[in-house]
Amino acid sequence: MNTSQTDALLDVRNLKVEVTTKAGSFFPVNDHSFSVKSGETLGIVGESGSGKSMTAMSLMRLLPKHAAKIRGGSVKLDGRELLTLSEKEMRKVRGADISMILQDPQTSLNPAFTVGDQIKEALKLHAPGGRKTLRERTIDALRRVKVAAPEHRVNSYPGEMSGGMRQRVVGAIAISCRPKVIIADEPTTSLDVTVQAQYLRLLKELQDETGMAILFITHDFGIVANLCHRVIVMYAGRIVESGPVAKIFAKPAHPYTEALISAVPSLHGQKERLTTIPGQPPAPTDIVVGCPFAPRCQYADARCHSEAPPTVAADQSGDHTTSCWRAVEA
Amino acid sequence: MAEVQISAQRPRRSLWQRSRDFPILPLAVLLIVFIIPAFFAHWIALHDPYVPNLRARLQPPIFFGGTWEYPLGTDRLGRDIYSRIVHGAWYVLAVSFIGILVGVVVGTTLGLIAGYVRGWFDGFVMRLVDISLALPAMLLALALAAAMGASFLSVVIVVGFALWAYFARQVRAEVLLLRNADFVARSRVAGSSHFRILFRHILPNVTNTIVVLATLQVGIAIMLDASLSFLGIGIPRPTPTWGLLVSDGRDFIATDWWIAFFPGLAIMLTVLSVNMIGDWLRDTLDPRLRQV
Amino acid sequence: MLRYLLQRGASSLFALLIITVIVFSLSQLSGSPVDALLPDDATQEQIDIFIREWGLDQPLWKQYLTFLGNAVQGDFGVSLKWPGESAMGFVLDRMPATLRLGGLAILITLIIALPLGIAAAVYKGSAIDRIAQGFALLGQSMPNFWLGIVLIWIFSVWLGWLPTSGIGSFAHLILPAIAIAWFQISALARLTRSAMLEVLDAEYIKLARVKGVSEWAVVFKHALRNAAVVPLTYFGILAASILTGSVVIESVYSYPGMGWVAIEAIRGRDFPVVQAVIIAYAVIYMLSNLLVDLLYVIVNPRIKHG
Amino acid sequence: MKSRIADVTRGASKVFTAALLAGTILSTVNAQPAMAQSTVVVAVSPLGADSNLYWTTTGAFILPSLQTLVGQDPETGKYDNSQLAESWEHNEDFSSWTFRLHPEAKFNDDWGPVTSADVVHSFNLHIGDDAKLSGISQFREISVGAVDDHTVQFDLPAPDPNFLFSHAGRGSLAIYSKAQFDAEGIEGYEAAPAGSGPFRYEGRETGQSITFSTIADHWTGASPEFDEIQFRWVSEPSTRMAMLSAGEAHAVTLPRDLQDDAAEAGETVLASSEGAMQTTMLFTGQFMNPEAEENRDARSYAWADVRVREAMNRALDRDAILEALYGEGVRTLPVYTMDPRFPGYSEEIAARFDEAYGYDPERAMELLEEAGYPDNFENPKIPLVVTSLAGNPEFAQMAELVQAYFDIAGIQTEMREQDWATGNTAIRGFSADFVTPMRNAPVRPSALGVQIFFTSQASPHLDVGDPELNKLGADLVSETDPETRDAMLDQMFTRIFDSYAHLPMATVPASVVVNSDLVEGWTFPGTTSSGLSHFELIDLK
Repeated sequence: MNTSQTDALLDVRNLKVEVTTKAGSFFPVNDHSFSVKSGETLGIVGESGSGKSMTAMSLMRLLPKHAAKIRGGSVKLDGRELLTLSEKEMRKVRGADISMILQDPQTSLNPAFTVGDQIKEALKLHAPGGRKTLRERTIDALRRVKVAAPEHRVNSYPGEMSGGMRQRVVGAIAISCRPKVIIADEPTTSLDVTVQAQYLRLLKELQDETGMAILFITHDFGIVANLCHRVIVMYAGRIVESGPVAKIFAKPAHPYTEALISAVPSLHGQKERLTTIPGQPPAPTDIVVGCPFAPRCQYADARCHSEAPPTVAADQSGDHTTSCWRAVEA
Repeated sequence: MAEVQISAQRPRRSLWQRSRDFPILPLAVLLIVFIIPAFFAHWIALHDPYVPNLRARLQPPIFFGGTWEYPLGTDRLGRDIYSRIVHGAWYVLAVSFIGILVGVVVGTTLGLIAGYVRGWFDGFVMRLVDISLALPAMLLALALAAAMGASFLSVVIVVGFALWAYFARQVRAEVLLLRNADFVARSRVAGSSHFRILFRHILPNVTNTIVVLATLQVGIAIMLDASLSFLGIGIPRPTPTWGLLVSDGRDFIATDWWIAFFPGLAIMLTVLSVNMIGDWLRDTLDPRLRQV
Repeated sequence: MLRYLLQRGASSLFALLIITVIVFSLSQLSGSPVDALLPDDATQEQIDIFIREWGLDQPLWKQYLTFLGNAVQGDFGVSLKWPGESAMGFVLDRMPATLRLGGLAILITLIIALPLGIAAAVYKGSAIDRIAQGFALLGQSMPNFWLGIVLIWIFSVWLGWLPTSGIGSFAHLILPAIAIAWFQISALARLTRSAMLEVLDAEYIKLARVKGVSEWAVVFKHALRNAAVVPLTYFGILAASILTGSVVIESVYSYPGMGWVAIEAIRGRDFPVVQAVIIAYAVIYMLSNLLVDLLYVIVNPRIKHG
Repeated sequence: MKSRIADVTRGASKVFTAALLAGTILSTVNAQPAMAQSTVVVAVSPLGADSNLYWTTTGAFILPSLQTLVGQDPETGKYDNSQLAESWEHNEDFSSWTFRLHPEAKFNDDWGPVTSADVVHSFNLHIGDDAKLSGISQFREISVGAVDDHTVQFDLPAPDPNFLFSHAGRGSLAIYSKAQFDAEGIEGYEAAPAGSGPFRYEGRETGQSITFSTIADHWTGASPEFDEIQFRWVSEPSTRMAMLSAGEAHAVTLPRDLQDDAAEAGETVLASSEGAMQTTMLFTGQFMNPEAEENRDARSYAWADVRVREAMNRALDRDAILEALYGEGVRTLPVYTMDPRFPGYSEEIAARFDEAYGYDPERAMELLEEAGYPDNFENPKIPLVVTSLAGNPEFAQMAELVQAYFDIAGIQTEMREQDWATGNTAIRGFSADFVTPMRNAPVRPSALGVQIFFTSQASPHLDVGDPELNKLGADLVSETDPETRDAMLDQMFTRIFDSYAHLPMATVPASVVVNSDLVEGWTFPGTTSSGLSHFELIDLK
């Protein structure tokens, strides 16, 4: 990852997060570097437990207080270092500059408040205004995520809405303050396919409209293909491959990426039985010698088991990297 | 929730991992203070718990001027506090066990049926629950003691009465969730009788709840027993239930403190350990019950 | 919502009716007032007069109907033990004392237990959490009369700060209120902690943080609002157990409230007062539960649509 | 709409908190003013004196504002004229008693002098239907007349040599003011009865306390050195002890062991100059009735056999038991209701006590074997009543100790924990089948006591069923010759003694513990129901 991009909106360098549990400590985010430009969508792909969500939360600096700590690296937003901000300053960044859409629309809205209140809360914090303007902007935010009759919906409780509608509200909260970056953490997993498609279209439209950058976290390469410009693939806390979507689909450099891509459902959207990767990822606390994917890799050889592969360019352009011995050899 | 949430799909913890949190110390304390004395009182007591020794009245405990003859001191009739505590354990165990059993059987049966058949019976049972919660157990105990005389039985009834409603409520709530579950529907389709569905299919699914709830009630039962003894309507003398020992020594808290202190300590350690084990059971078996 | 409350009210009334039956039969079971109220060497003549005067020679069902008819009008008859006092009037006279004590106990419970439970949840695993849990466990394992007496010795005799017993000034309320609250604090703190933990784990808390909401607002606005349902539901039980607890504690502190009346009346076989006091207890309990239902609807607007 | 709900929530929780706070603060406003410096506080277990109408109580506590006719000497307990009667006389057969009132006696609060009319008026109130006084039934047959303004005559249906007892320690007649009644009616008494005692009734908190102020120039010349005296009803002994230690109470009653602790802590234990009560364990049921009563067959219980009764008595180490219960120096009681202060006392019986009742477990076991115990008995188990009675906190321990000694001798027992009233119900219903602690307080004249506790005369439910005792009891009622009465009582006591008709325990003085920093001394005879009297003699430091 030596392709330092000067025009990057969000630039993450060598980010390291350590988690301590009773069973021991480990690094779910291990030396991550990536960046994203305005108007760009970066997909972060990996199985559960690969450290995707942890990466997202560390960007927001919302890691579990006692158990997880950022152990190094830098996160720059528009050239401003986030990791050294005070908690108070960071609060001003959250919701205003970087926003996030959480996984589960069923539970990510507070059942005790109306949706209007929950949108307004963010507005109030980051762009204060009179009662009336706040209300207008709240309704406007709802309108932008295509909620019908937003004037009435502001008074609804989450419990009175459908899952898709709620996820739109979550989206409305995220975009309400017009952030530069939105992190979407598997926002569509729990929605059915049609709603999912609508939602993704909506995100794209919003991006076109505002020019925000999106970090799209998913385990589904199908979505990545539709939505993202670039993608990084994570496995066991490490970035194993990164590059433009087209290149990676055309020629995955890492066997894990290859396996993930072959798991994408057919273009018709039918969920056929996917190729599954045999075996399990290592437990987070396991001490891994060599390539962490080696035990499941059909190409693995002795070196893969004994020595960790370096990150290398996968082609001449330099925007496609991977960490695999096979790429090194090539 | 000891570990950090790493991702939405938290890896299931193995039984071994869970058992590592097992509260060993509370279990050890419980064994030493409660279980072993309850079953082996005759072997480990130093004196007859009932026989006064009027020449050894109000002996202080060892290290406070007493002797090893009476390690925890003696009461005002010269009976060995240690031996009385040890012998009392059995009665405390019996009262809380049988009392809770009464509560469990009554509460679970009513809760099961109420949640399953719904309708008027459900309403009726829930009214009974209301009533039972609205009648202070202590008053009932007083009236009951006046009516039938205080006895082991009356104490057990009071404990059962005080607790059944909690079981009924909790079990009913769970049955309401379960009765529409797939496996219930399947067995209904398969032609199982209601009785069979209730007791073969639903009951096993609420067992965890009952076990956890029951464990957490042990403390309440022991406390209730103590309060009844305080009011003079507990298990009759000279049975040395801990409640009676504490209650008997209460006049001497400022002077001959050991009479009430050691039985009180026994109660405290027992309730403490049972509660800690109960918490662990709850977290392990049935995290939904956090709120009981 | 109104319908819901009416429905709850109606079922409470039904429960009250059943309670009158229970109370009536129990007081019948508990023996004759003759023996408690007449001297040991009373003559048959004295006894006969007494029985006739109090209608104890009527058939039971008749006694019950008479009782119920009068009870509906708030008339529970005249106290046998406290001459010249109407039974309900006597209980109502004592009620403010108990409500004052119970109110203070509830206040102490809330003031200590809620922050403690919240702090323990927010700083889970920290020293505060461990102290709170230790306190909770301790509180639940100490007989309250024992605690009551220990408090008297520490604060009244040795430190001389507060009166030992009786009623009168605010100072008289402090020790008994603490003794009653102790157990409740531990129960409520425990409940609050687990309810808060559950809620703090929720996605919407994460969302609030993501929005840039301050930690204070996250805890007290977003989390507490949702977690409050649990302690609130417990409030009904809390009220009942504080009343129950007061029976023992009022006796320790010789505090003449309803608990004291209850014990004295039952010991004295003062049927009218026993009936009045138990009904009064039940009514307080049911009213506090209605209040809980009401608060519940307010705190948790979802139920309105449920 | 949302914000409205939020407002309501906030509003509701504010109102709620405010209500709680307000209630709490209001209670401070209610606070009583600080007590005057010279208020004497006496804390005792509740005596059931919750009425100003003395005759509607059981007579456990006579308000110190009221007086009776006959007083008692604080040192000796002898009848004296310290109360309303200056002198008295009776006719030859004790059936007519005349009392002369102190001419200078007057009611407090300017209700005028105490006259015969007040006595007659009070008497009529006391025998009303609402009267619950202990021993009042005998009064119903009496006719009272005023001879002159200061002389009243009581005509009795049967001779009663012990009539003074009713007017002294028993306190069957408290004198109320007729003038007050005429002016204010019974409500006046209920609010504040005027009396002629050295104290004025100030008020009560039901179940809590009664307060009296002292009278400045009392007609008896009594002048207490304090302004007020307050009696507090506190049921927990440890709370009373705490009150004493904290200086909140001048004098408290305490169980024996706590008295020791208090003494160790430097407080002073004051005992009444005379025995205040006798205690025993009584067998119930007409166990000495040779033909089984149709009510129940008492003889199916083990104590129907005199050998078993003797064994039970022999099994008890009274010295040890009484020391544990009452402390050193308490007198063992040869026969319950027999007392050296009253006629009928037998030195001879007292002298035989050790020989006949002395601790001898071997003899007890022999006797049991002789009686074929337990095999020959339908119900070999002896139910022992464990109970608590205000003023007798030791009863529970008594039962436990008796149980322990019975156990050593091989007598089977069963403990019955029940409240006093429950025991009474069974006794009154003739269904009692237990051995129960009993007390005789105040110590009645023997002739009265023996009738109540052993014969069918006064309270048939306590009758032991012995034809001989009942015959003697019936004869005693009409006998007036003091010597013949003495002889009859002697016979009765001998009969009771020789047939081991009960388990006699002790004669016990009443005792109070006083805060030695506050109280110098207090002499009282221990002749009233509560054991307490002569409050004007409380001597402060």
